[in-house]
Amino acid sequence: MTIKKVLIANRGEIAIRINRTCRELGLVTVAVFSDVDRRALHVRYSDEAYLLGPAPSKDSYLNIERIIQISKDHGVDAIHPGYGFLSENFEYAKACEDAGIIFIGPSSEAIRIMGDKETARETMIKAGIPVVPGTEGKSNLSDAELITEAEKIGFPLLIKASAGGGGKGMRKVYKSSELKSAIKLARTESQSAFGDNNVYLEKLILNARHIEFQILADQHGNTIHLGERECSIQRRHQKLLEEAPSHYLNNHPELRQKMGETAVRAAKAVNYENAGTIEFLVDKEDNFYFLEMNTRLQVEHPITEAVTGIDIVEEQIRIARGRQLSITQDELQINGWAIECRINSEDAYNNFLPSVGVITEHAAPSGPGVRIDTGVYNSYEITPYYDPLISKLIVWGKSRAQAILRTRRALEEYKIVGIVSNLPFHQNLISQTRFMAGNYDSQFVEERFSMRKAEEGKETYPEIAAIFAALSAYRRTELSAHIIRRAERDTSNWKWIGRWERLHR
Amino acid sequence: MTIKKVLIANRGEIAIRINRTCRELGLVTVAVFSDVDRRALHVRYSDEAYLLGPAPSKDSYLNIERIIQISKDHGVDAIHPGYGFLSENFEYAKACEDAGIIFIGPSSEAIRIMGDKETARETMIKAGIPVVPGTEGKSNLSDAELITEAEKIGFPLLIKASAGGGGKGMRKVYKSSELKSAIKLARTESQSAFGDNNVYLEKLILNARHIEFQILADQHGNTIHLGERECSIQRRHQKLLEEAPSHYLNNHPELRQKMGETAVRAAKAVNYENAGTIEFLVDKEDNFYFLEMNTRLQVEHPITEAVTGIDIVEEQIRIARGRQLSITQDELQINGWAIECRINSEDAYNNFLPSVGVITEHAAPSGPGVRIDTGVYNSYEITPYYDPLISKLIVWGKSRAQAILRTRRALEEYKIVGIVSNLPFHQNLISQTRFMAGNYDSQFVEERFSMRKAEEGKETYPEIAAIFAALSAYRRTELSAHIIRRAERDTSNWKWIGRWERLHR
Amino acid sequence: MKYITTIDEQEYIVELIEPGVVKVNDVEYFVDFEEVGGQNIFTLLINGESFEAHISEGEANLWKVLMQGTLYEADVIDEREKRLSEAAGHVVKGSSIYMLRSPMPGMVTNIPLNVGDVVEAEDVILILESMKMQNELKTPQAGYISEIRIAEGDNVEQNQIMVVINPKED
Amino acid sequence: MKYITTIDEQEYIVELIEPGVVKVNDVEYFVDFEEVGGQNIFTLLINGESFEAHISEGEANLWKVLMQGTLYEADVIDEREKRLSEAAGHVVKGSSIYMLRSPMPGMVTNIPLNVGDVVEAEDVILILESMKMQNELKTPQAGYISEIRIAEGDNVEQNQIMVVINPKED
Repeated sequence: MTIKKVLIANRGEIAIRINRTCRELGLVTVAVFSDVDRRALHVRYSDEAYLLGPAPSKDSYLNIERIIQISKDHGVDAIHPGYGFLSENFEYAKACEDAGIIFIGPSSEAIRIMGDKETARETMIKAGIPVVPGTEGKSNLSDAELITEAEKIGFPLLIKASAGGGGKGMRKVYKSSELKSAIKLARTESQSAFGDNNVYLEKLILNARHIEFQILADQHGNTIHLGERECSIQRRHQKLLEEAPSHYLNNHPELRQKMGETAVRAAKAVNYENAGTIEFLVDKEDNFYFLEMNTRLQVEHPITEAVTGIDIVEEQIRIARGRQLSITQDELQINGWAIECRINSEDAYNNFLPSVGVITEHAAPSGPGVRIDTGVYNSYEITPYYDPLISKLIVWGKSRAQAILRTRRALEEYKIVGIVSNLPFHQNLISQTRFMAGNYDSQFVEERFSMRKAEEGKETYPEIAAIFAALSAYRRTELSAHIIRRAERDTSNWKWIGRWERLHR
Repeated sequence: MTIKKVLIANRGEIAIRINRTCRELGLVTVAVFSDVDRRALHVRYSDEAYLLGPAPSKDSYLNIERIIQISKDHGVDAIHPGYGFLSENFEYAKACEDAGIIFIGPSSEAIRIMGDKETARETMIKAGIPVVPGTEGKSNLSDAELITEAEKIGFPLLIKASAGGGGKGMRKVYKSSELKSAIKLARTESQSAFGDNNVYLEKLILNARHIEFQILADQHGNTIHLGERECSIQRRHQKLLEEAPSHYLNNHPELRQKMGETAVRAAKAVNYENAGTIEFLVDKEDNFYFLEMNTRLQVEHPITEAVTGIDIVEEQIRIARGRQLSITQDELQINGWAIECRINSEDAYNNFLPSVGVITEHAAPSGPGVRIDTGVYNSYEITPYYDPLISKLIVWGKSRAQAILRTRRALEEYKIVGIVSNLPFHQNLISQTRFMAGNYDSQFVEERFSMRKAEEGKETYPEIAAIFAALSAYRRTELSAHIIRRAERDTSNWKWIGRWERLHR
Repeated sequence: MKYITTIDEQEYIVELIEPGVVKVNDVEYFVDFEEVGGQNIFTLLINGESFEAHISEGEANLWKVLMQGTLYEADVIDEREKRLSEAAGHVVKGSSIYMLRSPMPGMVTNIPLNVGDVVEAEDVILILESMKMQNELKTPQAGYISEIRIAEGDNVEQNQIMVVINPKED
Repeated sequence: MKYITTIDEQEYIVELIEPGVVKVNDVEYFVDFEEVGGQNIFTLLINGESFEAHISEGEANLWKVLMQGTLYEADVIDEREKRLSEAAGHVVKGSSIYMLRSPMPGMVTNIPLNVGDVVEAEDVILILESMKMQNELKTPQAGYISEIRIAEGDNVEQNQIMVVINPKED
């Protein structure tokens, strides 16, 4: 099929990520944007750009009709949905199909099946793929029904949004007294994130690892995986750091083999086409369970790109064009190790509360093995309308040790000024003995990690900090004195404020 | 040998490049800096930093005594010289050896032989390696002797600094009438760059390609090459863009094989140890000639890192520690393609004149396959004291085509404000048909390329530029009017200056 | 000039002797302190050791020093201020009124408590929806709710005072 | 407001009709023009097409527009200015005095010419050493050397006038 002009129905780092590959392929790129995104990089990097509407997602990036209309009006051949927003909305994929526009992703039918987490679980059970025990076979449960089911499943358990993804609308419940308010919270969050307040229950598997497989499937029946990603570093089901490959599976190659085959089988069970991800939980006894399938490009796809050399967005477009995958399963080679840190505008010292404001300085690291995917720049404003992801730091090393040390080095260099970021979280995490040993599961961040504890272990420099603070206090006094007494005194009262500054005055 | 603390005797991007690997290896890093470099990244990224002296190189980065003294005073085990400055000064390497400090590079003897370009040529001739015909066997020639020799060699010819490197002190001469003044210029430049005004002559081989091989050699007799780099894109013998591998050698695998073996033989002829580069000229008949050996890390080493996955600085430190190389010649695999663009503060529209000033905005590209090595940041000042290299854009792709398209994409995204850069040169070059076809030699930039000609071929948008210019002129008028009439009028006379700006007022 | 700097309850007396020389708890150091690019990033060489920090000024003499991934909260007062505050008598810690402000614009989706309710430190006071997340806002100190200035469903601005917590009456 | 914009000797009449609408040589376009981050980088949407440029103001109504790796030098005057300049009579091109200024700080290492020497466009006037390079400075116009204000070995500041070239007397 001919694809010459692609509309990227997204914003932020992922819109830019997709835009980059499109431009490298010589495609004409079309951006869409909300009022507050007029100056965003995805608008500026595109050949064309059209306004969707006001800032709130429901008025802009979730407006199916408007996006389809723009596509029709401007001769768009294909739409790339990115992740989040409409990417896993089967009605949207259907609307594209109906309008004769190629949807760069799976069929609306595959999205529908996998997008409704309950239907997905049933489909997997039929295909003989293990799932986490829960409320399978029962849909649209009321609060009362959920409470009854919960007692059967037992605690701890998880409430999950049927339309879910990305940890939104998800809540852990440890005892039945917490259940009711947790259901309410999960429903509210799900409604706001996906426009659907259906939830279901799953047994909470403790000390599990979250490991996922990247799938690619073309229209010619070729379905392969590109190896796994270890995503157990999470907080409230939000991934914070991912690695490829998984340290655990490196020591359990038969398990990796089996999980990879199962992932491919799961994708085939829904006649999956394009890129997708099968998420598994692995328990302490090496049992693994299908968790869900993300029927879209994943936030953490770059670490797979780093260890395989494959541009996953390029493959998505190949597939959408009806071509064969560029590699076969046998040709797949995993080369080295990659780590992604999600840099969020969140205050790790204050309950990970989001931070909004203008980024006055974004000094990103670079050098060997370092990739940054971001939509921010100096003077960029983080607004409360969209998710708090500032950038993704993706680091490659020839071994896991090198990747970790390189990540540590890169984090040291990274400076973000104007808003509060979670860089200190990553800096503390990366130096934890358990992390370095690869000895962690998906409870690690919530249960075994705290900023204070992490900092207790490491070498600190309170004396140096005291000097910094005292000199800053002195400087502020001098600066104000200087403004007040500018006429009376020369610049010599700046004597503490830097030799170089004086030289260049 | 024990290396725990490394002094990096350099500045700018290469000091940071070396610093990064040292930190990844857990080494304590020591920076040295001149007066104007107090706030430079190499100072800020290091564990320790000591002042060398005033800005001019001779008072700071070329001060051997001071660097050795700092090393002794602060327990430095090893010195990494980087490139330029003292890196190819055998007396400096000797001073390190005498002080019991490990010099991360070859022996002072190897530097001496290869550093004096005339001695190097003689040594190669003895080892049976072809060199470009010239004034071999004759040193310290006077102007008169050079003029006599020139007539024997014939025109065109090249005047080269005996102590040379990096194109400094080099002049092409096409007819005998130009010879005298060219010798004078070359001597002056060589004196200023290397503190030595000796020059020699070489036949100028027209339409030659400049292809070099990266050498690694350990203390255990293992000498290997990491493949070649194609460096024919030059202007006045200054490399501007390099590729690895060479498109030409890709089509001539036997020639590559032979050149690689010769390069290893050349390094062995001087008992070479550590990283180095053998530069060759390849003429139209596939004859190749030894040009010189650079006995240090090369500016363009990252493209070799990109296609081999090897960290060359890490190998240098391994070698200096007395360990074996991490790979053998047989294990070497070249994976994909890499291109480096040297981004200089030079005005491509005005005879490549250097530009000095403060970089007010450095918005570097990133994303898949893109690496930036730089020492600049927002508010960094480019001074006239050091070379005009702002940054190196290093791009990897799985094929040459992908690498080129990705480079083009990255250059589009790159913004440097405050000084004039040669980004437009690279943008024009990368889109030239001859470049894309790999059909170029070392005369290409000077003889077949001009900014005007390059821009004639491509799609331009003068009408859009006219709108930009007219709106800017209007904006300037409105801004000044706004300042004058602030009291009288509201912000509505800003109506042209951006909806978003108004919304956020 | 002498500064009394307190970090994690440890006191550091930082004395500025002359340009380039400071004394910390009576040990002398050579320092070179420079700002970089007007962005509150500072570089400090201290006896040759190189440190970089991002420094922001909080309220009431509090300086936040973010260095090598660790946040130091430093209370800095100069000698004169210290004498003045000592003369005025100490403020008893933990006995002040706490105002829960909105850390960002958002919508209040849940207020599980009522005026008069007693709360412990780290209790959840309300849920604020922003950036597509349900954020639990907690109180750092114990006390009782004396005022609730917003209602469920309200949109709030950044820094808007939402709930007031008074110290427990002993 | 109407601007006469000349690029490469081609004239474009850019008329600002109302916010969001311009006419170029009588064709109407919808435009959305915004500055990014106060750094003279501008984004322009024109009938939906997206362009970005770095714009700097030169002397005498000259605007340099750097867009997609191409530099456009645009001479922009508004109608009123144009009428005034026409009334004052045209200046004959190429007949002005050229001042060779130093593009950067450096040291003059060679002046191959003398006062009175006739030069052609693109002739090398002097050699300036800076950034470790011998830079050849050329004249963009023909004429004769009327003044040399520096000597070999002199250090010069950025923008310092070094040599003056007068037009040839016909």
